Amino acid sequence: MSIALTAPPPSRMRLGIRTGLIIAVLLLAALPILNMLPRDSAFHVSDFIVSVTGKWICYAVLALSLDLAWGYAGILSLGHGAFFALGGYAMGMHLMRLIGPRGAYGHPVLPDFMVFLGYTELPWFWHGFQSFPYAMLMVMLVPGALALVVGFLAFRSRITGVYLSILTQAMTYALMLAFFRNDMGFGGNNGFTDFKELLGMPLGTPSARAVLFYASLVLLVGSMLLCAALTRTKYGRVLTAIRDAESRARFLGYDTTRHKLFAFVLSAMLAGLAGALYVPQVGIINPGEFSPGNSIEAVIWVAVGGRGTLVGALLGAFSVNALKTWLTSAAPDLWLFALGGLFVAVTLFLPRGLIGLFDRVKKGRGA
Amino acid sequence: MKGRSLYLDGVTVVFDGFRALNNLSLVVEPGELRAIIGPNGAGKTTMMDVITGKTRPTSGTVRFGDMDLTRLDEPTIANLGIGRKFQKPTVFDDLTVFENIELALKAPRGPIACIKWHLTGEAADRIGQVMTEVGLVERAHDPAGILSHGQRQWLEIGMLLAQDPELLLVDEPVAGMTDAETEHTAAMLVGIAGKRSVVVVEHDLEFVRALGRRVTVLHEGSVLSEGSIDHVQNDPRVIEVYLGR
Amino acid sequence: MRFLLVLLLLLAPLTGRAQDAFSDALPGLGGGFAQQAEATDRLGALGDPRAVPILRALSDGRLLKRPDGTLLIREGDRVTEVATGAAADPAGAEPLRINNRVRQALRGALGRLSLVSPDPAERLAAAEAVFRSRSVENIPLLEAALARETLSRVRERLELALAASRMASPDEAAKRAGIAALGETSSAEARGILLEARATNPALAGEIDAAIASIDRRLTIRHAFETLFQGLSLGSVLLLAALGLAVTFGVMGVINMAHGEFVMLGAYTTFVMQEALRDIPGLAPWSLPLSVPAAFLVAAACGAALERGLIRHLYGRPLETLLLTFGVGMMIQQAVRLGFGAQNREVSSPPWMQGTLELPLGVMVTQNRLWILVFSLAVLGLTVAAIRFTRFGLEMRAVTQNRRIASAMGIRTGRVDALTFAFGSGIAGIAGVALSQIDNVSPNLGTGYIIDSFMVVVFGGVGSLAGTLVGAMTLGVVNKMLEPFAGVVLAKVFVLVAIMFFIQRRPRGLFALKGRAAEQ
Amino acid sequence: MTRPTLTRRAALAGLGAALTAPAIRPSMAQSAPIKIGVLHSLSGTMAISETALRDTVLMMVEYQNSKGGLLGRRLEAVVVDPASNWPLFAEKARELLQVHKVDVTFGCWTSVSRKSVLPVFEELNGMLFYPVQYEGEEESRNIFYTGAAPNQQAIPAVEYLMSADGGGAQRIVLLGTDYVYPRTTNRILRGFLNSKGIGNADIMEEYTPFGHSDWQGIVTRVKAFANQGKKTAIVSTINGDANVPFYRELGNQGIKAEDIPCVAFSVGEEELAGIDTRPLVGHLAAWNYFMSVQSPANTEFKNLWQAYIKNPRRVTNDPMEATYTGFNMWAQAVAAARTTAVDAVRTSVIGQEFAAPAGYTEKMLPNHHLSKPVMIGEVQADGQFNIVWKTPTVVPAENWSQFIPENANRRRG
Repeated sequence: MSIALTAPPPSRMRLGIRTGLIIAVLLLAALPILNMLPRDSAFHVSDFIVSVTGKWICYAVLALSLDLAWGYAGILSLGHGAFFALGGYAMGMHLMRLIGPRGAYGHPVLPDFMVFLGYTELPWFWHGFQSFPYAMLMVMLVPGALALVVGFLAFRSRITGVYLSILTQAMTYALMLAFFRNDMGFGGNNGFTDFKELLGMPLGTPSARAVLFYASLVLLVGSMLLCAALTRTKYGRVLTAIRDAESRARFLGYDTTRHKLFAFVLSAMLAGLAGALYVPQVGIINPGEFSPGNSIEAVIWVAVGGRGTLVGALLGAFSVNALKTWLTSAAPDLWLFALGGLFVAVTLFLPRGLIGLFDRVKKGRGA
Repeated sequence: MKGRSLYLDGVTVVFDGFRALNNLSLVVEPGELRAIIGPNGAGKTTMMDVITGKTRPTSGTVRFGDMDLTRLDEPTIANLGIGRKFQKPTVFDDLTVFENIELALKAPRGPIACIKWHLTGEAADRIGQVMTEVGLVERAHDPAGILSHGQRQWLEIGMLLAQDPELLLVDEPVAGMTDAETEHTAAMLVGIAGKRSVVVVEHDLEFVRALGRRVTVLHEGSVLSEGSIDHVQNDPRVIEVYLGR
Repeated sequence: MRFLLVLLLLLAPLTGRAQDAFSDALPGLGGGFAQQAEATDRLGALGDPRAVPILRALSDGRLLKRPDGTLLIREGDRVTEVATGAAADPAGAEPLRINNRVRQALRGALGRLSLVSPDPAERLAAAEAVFRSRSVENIPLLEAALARETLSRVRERLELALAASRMASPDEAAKRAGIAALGETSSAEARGILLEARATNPALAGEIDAAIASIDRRLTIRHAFETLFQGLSLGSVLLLAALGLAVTFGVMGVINMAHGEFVMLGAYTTFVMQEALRDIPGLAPWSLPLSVPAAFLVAAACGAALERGLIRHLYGRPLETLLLTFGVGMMIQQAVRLGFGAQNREVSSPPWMQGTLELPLGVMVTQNRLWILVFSLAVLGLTVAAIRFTRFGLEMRAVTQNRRIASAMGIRTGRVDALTFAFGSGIAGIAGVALSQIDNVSPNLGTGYIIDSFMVVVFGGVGSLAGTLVGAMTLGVVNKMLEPFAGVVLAKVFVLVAIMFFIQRRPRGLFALKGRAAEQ
Repeated sequence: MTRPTLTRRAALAGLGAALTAPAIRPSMAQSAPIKIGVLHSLSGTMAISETALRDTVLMMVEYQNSKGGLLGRRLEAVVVDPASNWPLFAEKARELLQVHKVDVTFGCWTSVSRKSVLPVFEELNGMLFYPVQYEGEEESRNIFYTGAAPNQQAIPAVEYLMSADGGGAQRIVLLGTDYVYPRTTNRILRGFLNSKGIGNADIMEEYTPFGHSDWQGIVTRVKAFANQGKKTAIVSTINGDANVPFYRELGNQGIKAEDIPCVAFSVGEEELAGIDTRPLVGHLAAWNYFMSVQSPANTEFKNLWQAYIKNPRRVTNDPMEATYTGFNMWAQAVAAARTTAVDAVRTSVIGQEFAAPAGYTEKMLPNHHLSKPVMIGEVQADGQFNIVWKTPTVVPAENWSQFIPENANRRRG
């Protein structure tokens, strides 16, 4: 009987991953410090590396949130970029309000784009965004609410698999078209740029970069811990059960709509937070972030890393984006072949992603 | 335990003009073990779908005690105490045997409740008990995906037991089992009945005979004959349906 | 300038008095835009048919001017002097350029001059031109032309032109006749003329308003039909784009994100065919029709290669296929970009696909859109026929319904899969031929259609070609009906949101397969 | 040696890539080349327009090197692909400036890409030459704008349409792609038209999304708007890909230039190369350069281009000319300053004059914009433009339009 009472012992593999993760986080945390070193030092890390890594961290959180929805709950959302972008827009609105009279036209309240488009007063939905706590609330609430509505309608109607993917794709596509309209009051194609400060800290300085970098890193570690803890509870197992045999789970008495909705909304909120930290780091948010291609790319990061493992999502987000950054400079005409080829190769030969590859190699050695 | 009876009256299900169930009426008393037999397409699985909320009847009443099942969805019906075992064993392949049974264990089913849930000694004992009952203690930490066909059938029955239902719907439980396993299963179902109501759908007449209880024969969506196994086996209409073509 | 005068003086004795005015006007054609326009007007007013080839030449850019001011005319390889008709050396001569003002004058003058042309098509065009240029001086010309004219369609146009010209007349009665005649039409141009006249003729306001109201009644009906046509036309484009997907996704369950790239390949095939056949006199006009089978084959071959090479390893894993084909799409797009350049490629339209066709009630439909509508229905018909009535279609349906049994019956399922996928891809290629007539032929061509195509298939009901047809047409018409109120972007957003809600209500689309089979 | 587990290595892989990147940093040799950043999209939606500009910069680098480089140093182009993705533009700009340490950058097409890189160039004190006509309302010490400001394109074009030669238009249709350049331009134009006595009832304004391909409804509405008894003209700020289906629809619905002329601000030779122009003869475009300009400088430019690209079908257009002019002005400024240091070159560029292919001597003004001629061309059957009007002299750029009332209380400096 004792064998049944204990939970399974953590495998060596898991321990390995944990150590690896801790080292990776420590190394990441060291980057801004190395950036402060004198330029001629061998360990100096350029601003470019810090800022680009900060961006990847946000992508990694997006990948993580997607892995929670797809890898665990089986919801392949091709519209996760929309939640990311909505979080980004909420943060962007806050940053725009903070510009205040420092805009080109010196208007005390209206952002520049509203001035030259002839707005006379702030649209109602812009009110409140001057407050940081309110903006942060919106960063999570807006994507969460959208996920709640779309998820509720879809899950209640038992829309799953491919249909759900197409539906979420249509969602982000419709949002993209809508946000491209200048009449929406979100700056149209140009979106928001020219941010000045955040929490009293002028943007575009090394210290602001470091602060945002650490904030992203904290978000990443926090989300990782949250997702890991969540997936280790019975709830995580219920999600896996729903993913593998949803109707069986229903006959066991699990209201799968509620369970999926919970995961989907949580995932959307995480994506929104990632977007919110992304925007001040890249300095721009525009409707291009809603483009369906972006969401598919995010799915591909997870697939490349290995889905349903959390660590795989991080691995995928970092490796694919690093590759992209490198290749768009090293082979500007050919990088699409390399990236496209990678996606093909991974789906064909590594159904469990890079994580699966390491697993296989390890098993091969052990045998 | 105050039992509730299952009550189907005049249930009709139409798919695209095809009548899968045709004015079907059936009563299963608390604690009863009822076998249901019938040729392919007689409407056995559709009947289970209607009871468990998967399919909405075109007309007719389905009641469990005083609850109208036609208005409820699958999870609510399951939580009322109606458990179902599928024809093709469906268990959660990526989870271990232990975890499969843990999920089935009677407990609050909401997301927050699941997050807060932790394995108490009592629960672990209960899971151990169920695993013993279905003979899968040794495989407790193996993923269900690597079990043999028979073991998966057992696991699913174990999950049903862990659910602690008032009414069990069992669809072809012995398909693909050896004779010994079949006998064991029959004995177990008989043991379960009494405490709970059990409805077994089966092709295997020997197995039904081994159960030795009341039998209902379905044909083209309605009840053709009902009574003891000997009674139905000698019913000319049943002979006609089974042998006449 | 002095030289010109000398030239004119020299020429004068050779020609009669009537020709004096003609010859006097000619040099103006070589002047500035304002002079050109004036000279054209004068030549038109003279009514001398000799002016026709000269004005045509000016309009087509075949009128040349030597540095010394001599005007030359080019007819094919022959270059002659305008004034003398003698052969001339074009060396050093530059073609005369014109602007819109001159073009407007040319149209009026040529119209007036060709009202007496023996060619009915020319007379029709002339009537149209005179209608647009409308001046009082045209009235006698038009009346004379009407007296001679026997063809009813030309008469109709002439009467309209006469009515329009009368509006410019100072004579009240003539104006009244003009108003009455214009009020009978369903022409938006006539309405414009009336509105213009209303401002200058307060006395006739009542009659003009009545005439406008009468036109408006007909215009409303006409616009309704035009909106319907435009909706169906948009629907036909969606149908073409989605049809291939309805086969690969609807029948096989393969999500092909590279579908748009197959459409793009079809469009590029059209371009290549056009270039390859450009110098073959007998075939050049047929390059577009010939592109249809060519595009089918190219896209089908790529489709077959994709299926055999990659997709078949992923059956039963539709989501992985989605990712894989997304990667393949990226590569195809970049390959085309490197091979053909990132710029748009020009695919010209054959004459029978240009211009507008007037249907009863004055409903105007553009020829290319009409052809594409017809073409899309034909492609749908052929697709349905291929699936219903051929051996391949039978095998395809068998494999879709039950792979194992089909295989047991000796159907080579792998071959059927490849053929089915090639077939769907080929249809996408055909769609590309049609899209080359209305959209850019660029590497990005397919990207714009992929999501719409998926929406059409899902909305119509997966696995149902009838659903795809109805879905595409519904979306097209609804979109066009919303457009005037909501604007282009919001109309599209509304349609997308409506589809999302519709899918919630009916997850399996308009033409859903019901019953047990659909539950799996 | 303790062998790290593979999984640990896996977790480090992404990071490793990040850490090795600085190793690419070049070592500065004595005669290190002058680095020219090229920041144009080579993939995605904007590749269609921007690849030609990449080629133009590469051509100029090659040409300058054939003349012995600059300051005795060779020029070296660093090409990156920002893939029509705006945040990627900012990332690539930072990479060009910090990793590749470029001396000057030529790049961007869309306003949003410029807005995206602007803070990066300002933060890192880089220098960007932006070669495309735009909406104005911007000024940066790190950007030089070699395309037109609205007063160098839009307003002269509309004035022409209203003149006798242009047809004397009294009603104007403003069609545009829904983004900031058309929106701002049309706002400026509306102010201008109102000041000329054309009321809002005679102005129709409509916007479409990027890549819009179904123009049936809009063209029908334009026709209806035009048939109200006043001469009507279209002013198009339709961008990129959407033009081909738009012009096809215009031709097919029989809208002739004589009846409703359409003047475009974003359609040049490159765009016309994808269209059969025969039905469009007489429609107009306003630019500061046309390939058909007759001038020795243009002949030299076109010869250089053909020698480089070796494809007789490839045309030149206004943004290419602006890139060419900008490059030459930068080269002159470097030669004059005897350094490539950004601050020195910035002061030295201002006031530089160059005999541009447009046939005029253009000058870099203190507001970082050029003085340029304005030309109006009519589309010809061969895909070229026939120049029907041009300003007698160059027009200095006004990047802050007088027709936007808010500019009156704009903060200066």
